[in-house]
Amino acid sequence: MAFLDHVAILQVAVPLLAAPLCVMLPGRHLPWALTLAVSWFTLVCSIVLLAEVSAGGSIAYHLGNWPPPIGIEYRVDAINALVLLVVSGISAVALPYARRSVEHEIEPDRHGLFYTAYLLCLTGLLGVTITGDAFNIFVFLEISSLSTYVLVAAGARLDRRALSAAYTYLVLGTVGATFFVLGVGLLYMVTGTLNIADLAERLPPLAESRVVQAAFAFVVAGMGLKLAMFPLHTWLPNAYAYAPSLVTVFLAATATKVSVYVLLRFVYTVFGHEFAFIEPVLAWLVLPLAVIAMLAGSVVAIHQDNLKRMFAWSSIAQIGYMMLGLALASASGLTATVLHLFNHALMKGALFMALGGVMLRIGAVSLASVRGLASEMPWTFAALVIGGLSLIGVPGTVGFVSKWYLILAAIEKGWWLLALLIVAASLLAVIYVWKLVEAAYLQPAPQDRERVRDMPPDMLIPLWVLALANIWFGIDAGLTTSVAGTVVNAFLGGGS
Amino acid sequence: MWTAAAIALLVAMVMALTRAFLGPSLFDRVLAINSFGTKILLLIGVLGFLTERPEFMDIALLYALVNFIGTIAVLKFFRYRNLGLSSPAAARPENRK
Amino acid sequence: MKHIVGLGVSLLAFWLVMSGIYTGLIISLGVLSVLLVLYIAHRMDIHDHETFPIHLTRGIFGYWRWLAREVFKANIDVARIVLSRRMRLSPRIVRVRSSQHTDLGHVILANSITLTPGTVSVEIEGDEIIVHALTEELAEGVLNGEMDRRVLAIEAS
Amino acid sequence: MPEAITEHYNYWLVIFLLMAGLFVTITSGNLVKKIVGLNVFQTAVFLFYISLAKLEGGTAPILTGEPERFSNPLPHVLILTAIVVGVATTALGLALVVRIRETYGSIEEAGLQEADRQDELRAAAEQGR
Amino acid sequence: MSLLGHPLLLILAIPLAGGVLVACTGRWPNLREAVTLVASVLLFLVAYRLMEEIGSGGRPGLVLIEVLPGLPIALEGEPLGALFGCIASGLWIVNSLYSIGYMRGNNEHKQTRFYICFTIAIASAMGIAFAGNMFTLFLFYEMLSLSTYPLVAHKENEEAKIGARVYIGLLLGTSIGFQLVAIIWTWVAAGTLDFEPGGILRDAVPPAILPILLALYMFGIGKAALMPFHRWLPSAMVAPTPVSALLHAVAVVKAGVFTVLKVVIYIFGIDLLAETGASNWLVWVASFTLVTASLVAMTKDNLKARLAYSTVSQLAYIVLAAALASGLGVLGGALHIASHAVGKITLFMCAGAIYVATHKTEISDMKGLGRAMPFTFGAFCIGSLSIIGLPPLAGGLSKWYLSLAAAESGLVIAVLVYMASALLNVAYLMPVVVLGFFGRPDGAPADWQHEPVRLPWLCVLPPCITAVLCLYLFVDGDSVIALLLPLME
Amino acid sequence: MAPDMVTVIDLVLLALLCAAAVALILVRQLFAVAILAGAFSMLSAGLLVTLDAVDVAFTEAAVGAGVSTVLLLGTLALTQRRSEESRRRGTGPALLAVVLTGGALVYATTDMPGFGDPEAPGFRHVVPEYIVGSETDIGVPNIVTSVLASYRGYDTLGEVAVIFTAGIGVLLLLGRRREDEIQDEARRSGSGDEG
Amino acid sequence: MIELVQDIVSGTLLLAGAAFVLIGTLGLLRLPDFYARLHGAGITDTLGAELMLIGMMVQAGFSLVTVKLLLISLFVFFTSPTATHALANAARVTGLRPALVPEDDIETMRTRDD
Amino acid sequence: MRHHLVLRVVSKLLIPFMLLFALYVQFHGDFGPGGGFQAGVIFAAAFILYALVFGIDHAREVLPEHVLRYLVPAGLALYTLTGFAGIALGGKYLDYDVLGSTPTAGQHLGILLVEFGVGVTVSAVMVSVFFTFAGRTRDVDEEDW
Repeated sequence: MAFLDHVAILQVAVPLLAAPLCVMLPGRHLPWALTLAVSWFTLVCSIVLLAEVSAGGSIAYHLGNWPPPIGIEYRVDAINALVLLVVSGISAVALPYARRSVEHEIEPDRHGLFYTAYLLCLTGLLGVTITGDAFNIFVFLEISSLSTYVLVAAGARLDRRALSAAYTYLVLGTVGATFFVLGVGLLYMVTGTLNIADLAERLPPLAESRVVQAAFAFVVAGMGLKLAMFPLHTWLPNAYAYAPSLVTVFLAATATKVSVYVLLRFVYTVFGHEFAFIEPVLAWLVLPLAVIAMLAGSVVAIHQDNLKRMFAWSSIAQIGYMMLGLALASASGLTATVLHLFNHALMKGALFMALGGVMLRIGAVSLASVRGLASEMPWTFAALVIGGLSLIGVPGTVGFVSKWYLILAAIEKGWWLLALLIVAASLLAVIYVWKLVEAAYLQPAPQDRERVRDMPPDMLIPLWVLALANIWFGIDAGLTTSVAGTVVNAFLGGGS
Repeated sequence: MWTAAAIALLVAMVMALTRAFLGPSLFDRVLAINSFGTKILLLIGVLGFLTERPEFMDIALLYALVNFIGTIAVLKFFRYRNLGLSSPAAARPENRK
Repeated sequence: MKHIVGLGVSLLAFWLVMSGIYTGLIISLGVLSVLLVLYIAHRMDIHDHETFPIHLTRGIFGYWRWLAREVFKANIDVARIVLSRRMRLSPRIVRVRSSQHTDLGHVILANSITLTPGTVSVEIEGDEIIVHALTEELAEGVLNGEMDRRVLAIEAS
Repeated sequence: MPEAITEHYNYWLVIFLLMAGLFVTITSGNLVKKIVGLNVFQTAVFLFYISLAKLEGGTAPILTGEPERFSNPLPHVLILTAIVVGVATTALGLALVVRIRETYGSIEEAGLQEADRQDELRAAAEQGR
Repeated sequence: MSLLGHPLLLILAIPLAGGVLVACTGRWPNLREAVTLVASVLLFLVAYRLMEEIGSGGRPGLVLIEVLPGLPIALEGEPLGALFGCIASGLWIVNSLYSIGYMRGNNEHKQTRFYICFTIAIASAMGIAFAGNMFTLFLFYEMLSLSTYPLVAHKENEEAKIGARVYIGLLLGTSIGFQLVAIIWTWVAAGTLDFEPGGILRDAVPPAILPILLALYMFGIGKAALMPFHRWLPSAMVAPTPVSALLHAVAVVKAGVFTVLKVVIYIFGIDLLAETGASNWLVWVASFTLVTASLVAMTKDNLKARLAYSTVSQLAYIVLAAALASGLGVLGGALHIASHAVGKITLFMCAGAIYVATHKTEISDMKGLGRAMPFTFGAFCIGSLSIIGLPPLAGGLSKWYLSLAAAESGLVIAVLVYMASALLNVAYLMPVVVLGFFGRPDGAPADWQHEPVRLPWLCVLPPCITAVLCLYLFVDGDSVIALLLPLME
Repeated sequence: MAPDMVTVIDLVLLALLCAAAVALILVRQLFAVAILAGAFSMLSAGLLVTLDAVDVAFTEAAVGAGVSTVLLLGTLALTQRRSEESRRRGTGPALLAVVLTGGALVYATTDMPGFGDPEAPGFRHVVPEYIVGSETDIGVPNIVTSVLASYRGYDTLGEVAVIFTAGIGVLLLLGRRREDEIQDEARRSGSGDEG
Repeated sequence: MIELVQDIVSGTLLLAGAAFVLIGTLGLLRLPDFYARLHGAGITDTLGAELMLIGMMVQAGFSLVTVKLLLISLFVFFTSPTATHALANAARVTGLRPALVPEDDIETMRTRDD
Repeated sequence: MRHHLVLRVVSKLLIPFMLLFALYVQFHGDFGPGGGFQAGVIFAAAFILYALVFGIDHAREVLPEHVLRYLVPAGLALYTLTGFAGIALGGKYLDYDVLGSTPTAGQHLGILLVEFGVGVTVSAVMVSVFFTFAGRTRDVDEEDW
């Protein structure tokens, strides 16, 4: 069947086609409907892809029918199928939610453009994830990044700080992307190829090459900027805090994940963990930074008053978890990273969606403004609490599953201190989540705030889909762990 | 011969760039850059002959055509403090339809 | 109409000499391109006598020959000044009468003045062109009205 | 010249360029200048790519019918794409700067930070009541 | 037996379903409370049947779902759990009755939330009681902490907020900070987390490491309130009294010491601990906690605070018993869970009744109150005596076995501590009774001296029931011991 | 002889580029920055020609001369001309980052194939197939075009998407007239929001 | 033979053009003020560039390149004075004063009704 | 006032040639340097020149905003659809071989189409970016100058 033959490319090409169509559509509802349809379509595609590759095989699609090292190739294996699922899934869930939120936050005459930018962002993220070509990653990364800057800046209607946040993001993001290109260029210089699989084949004999080492450094630095690895995270808090709600939901859940994926791909597929110089870099650079991110991100989050900022800082900490798993370079560590990729998307998606609902109702998301709101918006806050618990890593939520593997990885290595630090970071999460819980549930509502209703059902349902997913995948982690297992086997088992 | 021409052009470019750095007024800089563009154009032509590739002429042609757009933008910039508003031509009643 | 045909012909010629590839596809694309450009030019309303001064073709070459000589002479003068150890300048602003009847005429004159080194037209004000000249002699060169006459001549033709 | 220099001088100068661009990007306090610095930085990377495509005695990769040695066309293609990306980024960055200037009244980073801080304080004060 | 009818599933499903129903019927208080009561009775019946089945040697098991490869959520019945489950569910009935009286009597707000959380807490306690592996236990342990948080913070004032903050902070902190690490370590070392008689750590961990691991567990089980992580218990006193009863008697602290026993018996294995002496240090810590908490209790004038420290001290009894690493100790500990539960719930319900009736919290204000509230103070007296360990009350039985275990272990310190603490118990509990009945109120005469004390009968009846239970547990002690005997092997 | 001259040109242009970059660091006047950026673009176009990248040079020339200077000036017209920066912030860490970057690259160069080295892997792998294929598979003399539009046509699709994104972005950011925005602002703050 | 003539002619033109370019740029560098420098730049643009272009044309013979060079020279011929004029005009509008110009001339400039 | 007479006249002369040059670059990308992107930029540059000299309002009349609104996405859509045409005709995405009677012819057609798509989008985007920048008026603060 044609669909199945071409599902890999349809995944990206359909949103890419939809973007120009979307900008031509009039009104507010048509662009939204198109975006919704496309998101669901991509979700179907990614489910099909995941089903096909979950046995451990991979799907290759040769664009333009040119064989791989000559042309660009799409190659799907377990890890990017999972990331595709995250991206398209979050998008598919977020869009029903989006309609009201966007109506509230974006100027009425800009919806077509806004959704176009959103579609482009989706395209970019999917394209980065699915491609098997190093330079193609850059191109789609830039599609997603540019649209992200725009989307973040679209929050300026509510808070002008969105503009300066978008600007900072633009500068740092571009520097990051350029670093990445530089790294890819160095790799090309010594191998003559851009195809990831081909690169992986041609690199091992060059393990001693300084060019390869420098390339590694640039790829890590570039992606580190894109994924907000400490200390390159400075763009993230404001960008997430002042972006429109839909954008925060989508970005927080997907954008950094895709960058983490790219980093994983480069460290473990392209370079391969057996490269002698990688181990010390991971152990002495990435790992400490990840730990600092974990702790510092949480500590700063505790001191935030703006809830979106609080959870943005928490994202930095959570990225620390992912990087930590990556740096541990063991089966459990990688499992933790892969799981957390997925799980963190669920948590942050739910959290920011709930905050978007608060934004919709009371127009602010500070600790002070949500006082006593839980009784007025019980469903929203219940979901918020579930997300928060997941962030802490309470058993029965997804957060627990990833934390489990992370601590497992630390203990397996016998690194006690590390295990304790991981635990300490989750305890810090308890503090900031509890600040929110106390404010919402135990504080009296400010006098001057009118009573509000809970979110409308078309926003609540997506929120609860994510909230329940947080619990579902926390109780039945079979699907995610088996995918993670396949990934880890591919990364660590018997070389590339 | 080509070499000599190329060297002369390079020297001229250095001098023009010096003027662009020195200023002192903005117009001096613009003038230097404008003249610099002409030199690049010539250099590209000379390079085309040096390497025996005629394709380079298209680039030179491009410069000949578009190089002065920047200068005109400068003019508009200074004259109207805006690139779009109240163009001189639009200001002429007879030109307005 | 005359102008647009003239423009079309010259554009087509431009395409043909530039192209160097004479397959059916490219030439037909060329024709299409020319038509597109003509359409845009029409919309831009720039296909009047100023756009393609077809009516001037007769006199213009003669004028150019003269102008080239003038330019050459002026160049030598200015070059000498630039190369002299002490640059003896006496820069001045002069107003040159421009007796042309059309905008195009004014422009030809102004650009000719600018083309001759040592004099730069700074502004066209009514029937006068304000000119910055490097030295008195160079200023004389434009003030004597010779250029004005010649431009008038081709304009009239 | 020693071989090490003849073989790499091109790269080294490009690297210097790259560093200069990066330096401007990071340290400049002016938003427009930052964007220009970014441009320089990117241009340097482009030149780096093109340098590695150069073939000694090679020529532009356009077939002329005669057997010739061509410089590597692939980096050219990549850089074409990258230049477009660069232009797009610049346009977007400048648009942002314009908006920032309109809403903040300043295009200096220091001024921006100060304004952001003020915003924060005001928000805190509003919610504190 | 179909899965749906499986008693182990029912034991979770009944309270949870009760919670949902309570949520749905929240608008009609009578219906809502009826639902609570029905659920509690049903639950007790199921738990009792389970206990009978287990008592006759059955070991029902049920795997709900496999969360991670090799890590299922599994339920399994065994004697200790059956006892705990039975006590908790039984006391839930009493406590429900009492709650109705207390909450109505005090006109508390957000009662529906209260009942929902209560049912979830009970479900969690049941999950803990019948957990088939450490992972499942941990899951329900955390669920219990979280579901009781809203109960502790029920009053929503500044004091409640701070108390609840300490409560959740310490419980989550210790469980994630130590217990989780210990669990994962165990998993890494042993490759399983199933509860197995005789433990799973033998040969899996070098003996030198065992004390560390044990420490992680013991301090990780914050609900057992081992010093220095006992602070949450007094803090949680801000909660309404039924909640305190729930915390101290029904679910929370019992879950803590229950977990301690579970870990000692099924993870480490009594024999392993005894052979390696890995738990020797714990004897000291538990003893210290025991004595110190008792001394602190004596200094407290607030009745609930005094009871809270008493609980800390009584919990240390059980931890100490576990630290003795002997069959007798385990038996005594298990018995003490039961006896302390009924004893302490009596005391708390009495304290609550006093509060509802007079809004008095300080012991010094209660002089002579016993004469106005004879039933309440009578129940209080019986409860106190049981806690102190006087036969023929439940506490006498459990303390007997505890002392036996201490003597058998040959650890002089343990013997001394048990003896001293009995005296201390007397010293901090009896004055309440004595003052209540014989004290002469000082200062301005209080209301209750003029008019009869008005108290909902639902606040009076439950403490009396539990007081009777104290007696019953001693009388029928043999059947309980029979149930628990398999633990000693 | 000829290649040597090209090398000299290459070197001089590069040196000029570096000089321009240094000047960029020093200049405060934004207008001068714009002008320097123009010079920079021209120089790099020239350099690209010497490096045989005609297509790239063409692009750089078109962009530099036709669009970016105008855009920069447009921005300045809408903002301000003078950079007010009085002091540089955080020069220390910045310098460190810059030096690290440069250092990593220089470190890499010591192991790189030489400039113009025909033995570099880039010339051995994949590219020969483009050179042959451009004639046989595609029939287009300009290899860059055949790689751009066909072999790696998908990258180019992405490139178009990027430029499209920029267009959308600029429209979204600046597309409304200022007056509309002010009105919108007034309306929002006036009527407030309801859910 | 023809080639030799071609070489000589084109070489001469080229070198002459290059010389003018150099002189013009020297003027750009040496001349004292902006308006004076305009003239220096003018040399480069006109004689220098055109001569070099013609030199190249001669070298290229009758070919596509010549045509393109011819077009280049035409466009330069049109655009460079325009650009110079535009620049001078901009400078004047902004009020940049020429140096060394007699007072009354400056007055002329001032009295513009702008 | 007749400022910029010179500019006006010279621009009128140049603009058609610039436009045609852009189209030349567009369609000769196969043979020499250039292609859709460069053509698009040059095409846009011609428009920018027109707008600079004759005013943005005139330029908007020539290329109305609603047309631009469709041109911006049209090129990208054309490119993407060319890719889908490959699928529709039985090949892979962006497979040009199947577009024509012979692979080479198909390649030619495909390249022509996609380059045209690039050109359209690039020029439309550049023009619209310029329009948005230049069309945004600002109250000029005198202190800025």
